Amino acid sequence: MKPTPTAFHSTPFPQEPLSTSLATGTSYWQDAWRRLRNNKLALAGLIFILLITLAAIAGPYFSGYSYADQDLPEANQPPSSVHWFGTDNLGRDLLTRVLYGARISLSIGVAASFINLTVGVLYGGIAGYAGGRIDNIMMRIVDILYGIPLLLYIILLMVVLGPGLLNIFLALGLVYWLGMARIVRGQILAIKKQEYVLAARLTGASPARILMRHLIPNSIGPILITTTLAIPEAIFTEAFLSFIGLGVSAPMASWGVLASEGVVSLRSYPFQLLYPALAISITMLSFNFLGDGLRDSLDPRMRK
Amino acid sequence: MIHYLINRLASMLLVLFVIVTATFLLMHAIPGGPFTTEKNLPEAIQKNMEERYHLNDPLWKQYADYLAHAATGDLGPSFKYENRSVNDLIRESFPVSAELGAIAIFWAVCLGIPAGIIAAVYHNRWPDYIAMFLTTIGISVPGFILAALLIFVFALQLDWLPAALWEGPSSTVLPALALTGLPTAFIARLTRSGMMEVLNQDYIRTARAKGLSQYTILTRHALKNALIPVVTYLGPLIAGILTGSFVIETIFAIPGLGRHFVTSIYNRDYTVILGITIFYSALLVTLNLLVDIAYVLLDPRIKLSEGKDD
Amino acid sequence: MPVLLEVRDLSVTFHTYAGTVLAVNNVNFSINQGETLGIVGESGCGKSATAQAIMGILPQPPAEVINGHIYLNTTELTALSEKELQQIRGKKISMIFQDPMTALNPVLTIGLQIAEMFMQHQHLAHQDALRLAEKALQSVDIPAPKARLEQYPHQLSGGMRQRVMIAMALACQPQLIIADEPTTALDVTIQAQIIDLLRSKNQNSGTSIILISHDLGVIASLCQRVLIMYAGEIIESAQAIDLYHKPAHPYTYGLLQSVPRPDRKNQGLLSIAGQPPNLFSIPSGCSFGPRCPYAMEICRQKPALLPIGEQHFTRCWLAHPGSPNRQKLLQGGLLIK
Amino acid sequence: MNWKNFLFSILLILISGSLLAGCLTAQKSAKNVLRYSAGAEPQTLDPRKSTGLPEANIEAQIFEGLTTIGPNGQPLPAVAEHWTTSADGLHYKFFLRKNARWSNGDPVTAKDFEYAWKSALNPRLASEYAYQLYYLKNGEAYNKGLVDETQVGAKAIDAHTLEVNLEQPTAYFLSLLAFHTYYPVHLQTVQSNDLWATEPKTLIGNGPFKITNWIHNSKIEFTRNDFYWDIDKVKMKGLEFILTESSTAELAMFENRQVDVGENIPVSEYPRLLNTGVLKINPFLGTYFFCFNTTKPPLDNPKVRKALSLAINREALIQHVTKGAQKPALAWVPYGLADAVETADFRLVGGNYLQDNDIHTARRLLAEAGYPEGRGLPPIALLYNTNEMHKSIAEAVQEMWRKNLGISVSLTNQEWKVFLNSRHKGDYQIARHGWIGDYADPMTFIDMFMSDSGNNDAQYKNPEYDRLVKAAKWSSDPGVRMQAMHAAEQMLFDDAILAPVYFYTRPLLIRPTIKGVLHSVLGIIYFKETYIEQ
Repeated sequence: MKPTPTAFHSTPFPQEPLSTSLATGTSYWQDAWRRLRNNKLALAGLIFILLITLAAIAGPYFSGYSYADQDLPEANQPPSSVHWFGTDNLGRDLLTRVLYGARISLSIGVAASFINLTVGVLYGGIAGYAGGRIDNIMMRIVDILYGIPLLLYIILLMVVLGPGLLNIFLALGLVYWLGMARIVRGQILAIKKQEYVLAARLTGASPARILMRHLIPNSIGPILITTTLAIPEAIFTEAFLSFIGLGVSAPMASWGVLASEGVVSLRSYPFQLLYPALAISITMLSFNFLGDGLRDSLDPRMRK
Repeated sequence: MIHYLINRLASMLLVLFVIVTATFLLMHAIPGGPFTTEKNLPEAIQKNMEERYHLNDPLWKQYADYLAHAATGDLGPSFKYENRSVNDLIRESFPVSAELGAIAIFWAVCLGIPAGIIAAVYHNRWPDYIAMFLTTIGISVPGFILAALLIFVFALQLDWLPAALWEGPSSTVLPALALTGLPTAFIARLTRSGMMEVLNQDYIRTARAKGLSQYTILTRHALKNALIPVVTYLGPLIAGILTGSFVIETIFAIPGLGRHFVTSIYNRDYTVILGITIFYSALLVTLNLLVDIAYVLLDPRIKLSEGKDD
Repeated sequence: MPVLLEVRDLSVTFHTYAGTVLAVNNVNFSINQGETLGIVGESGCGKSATAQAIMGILPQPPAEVINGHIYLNTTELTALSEKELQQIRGKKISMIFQDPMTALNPVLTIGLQIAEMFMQHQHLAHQDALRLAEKALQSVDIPAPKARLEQYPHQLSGGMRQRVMIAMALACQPQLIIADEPTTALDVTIQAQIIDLLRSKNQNSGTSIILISHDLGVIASLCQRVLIMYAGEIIESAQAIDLYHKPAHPYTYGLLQSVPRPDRKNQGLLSIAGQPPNLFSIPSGCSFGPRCPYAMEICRQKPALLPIGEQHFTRCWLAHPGSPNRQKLLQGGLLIK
Repeated sequence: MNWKNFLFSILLILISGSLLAGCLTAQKSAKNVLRYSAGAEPQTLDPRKSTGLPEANIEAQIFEGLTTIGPNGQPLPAVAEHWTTSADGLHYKFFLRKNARWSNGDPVTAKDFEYAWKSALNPRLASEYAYQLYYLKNGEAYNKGLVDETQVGAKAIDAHTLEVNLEQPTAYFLSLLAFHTYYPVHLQTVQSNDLWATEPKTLIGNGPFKITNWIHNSKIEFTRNDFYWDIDKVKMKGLEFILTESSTAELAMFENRQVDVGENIPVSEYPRLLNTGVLKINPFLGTYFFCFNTTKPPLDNPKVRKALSLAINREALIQHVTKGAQKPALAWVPYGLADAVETADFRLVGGNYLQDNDIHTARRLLAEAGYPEGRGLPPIALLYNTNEMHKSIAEAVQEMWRKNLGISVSLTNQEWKVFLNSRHKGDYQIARHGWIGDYADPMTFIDMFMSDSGNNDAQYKNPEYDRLVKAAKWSSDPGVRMQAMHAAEQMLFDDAILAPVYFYTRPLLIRPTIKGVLHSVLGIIYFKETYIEQ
């Protein structure tokens, strides 16, 4: 090709329109959301959690039964077109009970993760960052709370407070952050000596800021894993609390209670275990996949 | 370090003391005593029994007597199990729980860490999905349901293994499996998360540039860094799992410490409650100390005994 | 001098959430035995990706070598398996990274990290490898090398760490060292020491060096030949001396202008106007066009790499035989006003 | 050295090894040894001190009293070959068989009985069940430390004759003698060794079996006691009692052939097990009921209480919820107790005091009490201790009250001892309750609601009732006693202090080939004459 002489005329070179996606400078959250969307398992988990939440809120109004309606002659019926999940030992519609149970169990899951993410993360974060004597004292308090038998607290709480959902939250709040505190503290001990923390400290950032902006975000992996794993634990602790008498009063039943009732009749009526257990397991899988997805998308180090 | 250890040991004793005191108060605060029974006892008998077990002493005296005894290592006689000492009870049942727990932890570590590594190396590809799916099942299906299903399949349907009891190696398989699900999942996920962070670090690129094999890179350069959260978790986990799980021990009729502990609370068997609490707490604080020491071994940058450099 | 390494038609893409990026675009170059070659460019221009492609340590995914061949002597590296590449890395080609803090493993001792090289490539036992590691530390002028073996990276200063990196890179007497911004994280006096160290290794043992930097000053102090990269392409390649005296590409000129020089105190620092190119939307013509003060009509078409002197090429229409400015370039480059 | 392969192979060996070992060593019942799932770990095997049913079941194999309980609940001679009774019913003389031996070969003497009873009453032993011996003359006084042991009404006249004096005539004394608190103990051993009951070696008994091994919280192994006087009737070579509280474990072990006999299984499995013929339902002397706290409004109103009691559909409850072939309880004292005429049943003579599911009357009573259709009724809470069965019953009854009376009752559950505490202290409105007879006489039920009874959880105070019960207690004339007790029972229902639900039964999970298991109406299981049909 032989260029024409005019081709060499000087000319302002028009800036080509930049593609919008990066040019506008996507925020941290937009970026995280984009990564999350690309993680199919995490997305599936999120969708399932939204669906089950929706079902828990609206479902009982459409099932046509109440969680307490009994029909003794119809007890222990296997799933059918009338009772999709079958009936329990008092002839109550299992689907309705599972949907109601979702309300309790999901709120307990949310409460447990909230406690973990606030009390546990902050406590562990402060202990790990402060180090030395403060760390020692704070972690010994954790040891003490670990050491005192949980069952004793719970019986006492039950006697003092009686049954009720709020009291479960209280019982969880007392001890449910201990594991998280230990894990966060361990992480922070490990990362606080790294350069970027020292740098932040040299620029005069306050300890609170260093903790919130540098240390905790860099511990996001273990934090999210501990949280997602704390949810099922809390849901089953609730079943145990119900056993002691601190839980929700019968005939209302959580997933944990439904499952522990179902497990007893596993051989004769396996469906009575199957549905609550499936509900729990799929929800837990969803939380875990979502947790993994969040972990991957929120971790500042995973961004390139 | 020596100074730090001495400090820690002193604070461990303090922790134990606080735990014992709190447990003592709690256990006397809750309704019902060791001799609360469905059929109310005649007063004379109630009196005789209280006298025999010194329950009619003022609370502070009972507490002081207990501490004095416990300090000598004698955890006292059980209130419920006639003529049996708490020391005996722990001596008999702890080895059972510990054996079962050790098997479960061994499996959890052997399965969880490799699964976590594989998942991290093949991040967001099929091996990752499969490893995470399998280990997540371990946590999504709670122990008591898992136990029931295992019994149903392996004991009742296939008739390969005993459904319960603690009689020989075959009886350890199902309870250990039921017990190992949760820690396996936890360890796998923490390992995966830690590995993924570490594998993005510059020093891993350096290691690759050095021509090291994938295996050396993973085991020597990555794993140690990735294990801090796992180790943190292992401390309380080991203490908890070695001292036994009430649920699993009950379902499988295993004569372990976990069953004793919960039963003792239901029975209000005061000395047993306190004795096992002391035992468990001592184990826990010791393991937590080991965890903190392990931090230093894993990561030389961590200092525990600091305080002046801040 | 025989050719040591040859890179032919190398193209590398990165797959990201936002789309695919062409990070290295059809790059060709070679380096002879004993030669020192500099690669210069702004961050994101593809110089590090090129280096990592040579080492075969590009993170795959997201990176992908979509085209090209790399030869070391007669071996085609791009055709080797991972296992075979491991025999090359560290042994025949070594790499030094920018940040000696993060590039060294914080939880392993210095000794082990160096000894690993001998264990891996010479199959030595741990103790023997440690003895060699001590020598390696000595050879990069680290005082008290024996004591260092037991230390961890965080116990060393930045300069010391980089010396450790160099000791590690040199351990197996490689034919080629790729130093990717080895001095960027260090202060100036240490920079000079590190460059001196590299130079002495080049001169004493004939090791070829590819020095990657955004800093023309550092390049000038070590390299015989220089490649300038922009938006994934080589836009100019020349003997160092030619490049400094007769820059033939407006971008190179801009870079030279932005180097602080004592003789131009009063003029202040000049910088290149505009932003580095967005790799998602590289202009269809000359990639530097939008920022170029010399832009012409023809720059909307892709320029080829044109010869402008002995071993001197530039990817600019100004150097085209039809360009009115070609003579000026041949005489003194863009430095002539 | 390749760590990867090494670890992997260890793992493989471990998993496959333990699975394989499992297939080979899964233990099944050994030949002619019967495995019985015996409930919780016994708290003590000293018959003088033990209280629970699991303990009683173990002791029933290794000890034997003066009498034993026959298949129909009647007392039969055991260590006592025969006996004489004085006309006033206060004095007994027991003649022990000469061939009764301890498991170490020593003869069982009257002295062993005397010692056992007196030491059980000794305040320093602090036996929880000492009150079971309060029937003996000065038994209570000695236990309270008021008199010395020589005053207690039991005396060995010679090695084989025991003289017994009672505080008051006790018609059911002979069946009491089969109870474990009245078992003998081996005097020399017990006197010299406080820990005798904790070790199989020193745990010397006089029953058909002896303990050879006791793995705490796991199992107790027995073999035949060759010195037992009636050894010819003992067919099993040995027994193994498996100690577990878990009903699911028990069932799984039964179905996996790890145990042969059990009693504690999930109710939901009853229909299936009844169908396959491995579940038998035996009568059990107990009443399941809801106890009203007669001091707490609105339950201080007998009409409200009665309405609640009438509005329970017991038939439906038994058919669909409890499923254990229980009999609906429309009175207080269960079936299976003799009336004045030995062949007549106290319950059949007394008849029913209620009609099941009498909604019509219930509604009327509620309206009369001032709460028509349940309107204006203060809130009522039903308290139960945590247990699947109690919960289901409570839920079902709650629903019946809601449907039949329009009353909404809330449910509260509590951990066992907290629950006992609340119930004993009267800190409840309606509480789930169950009462199991200690001995085979209606009195074991009737005296519970005396004003000063420690078990009067209903807080019931009725002097007339107390008078009737005392009259029955002080009389040795069966006619007088029974009449007084019928009248007292009538009074309980006039005042409606409780809502009986059903009379207990006791399930027995047993392989069809196993015969000769005696399951007494008091719930105690005897394997003495058990054998396995080939």
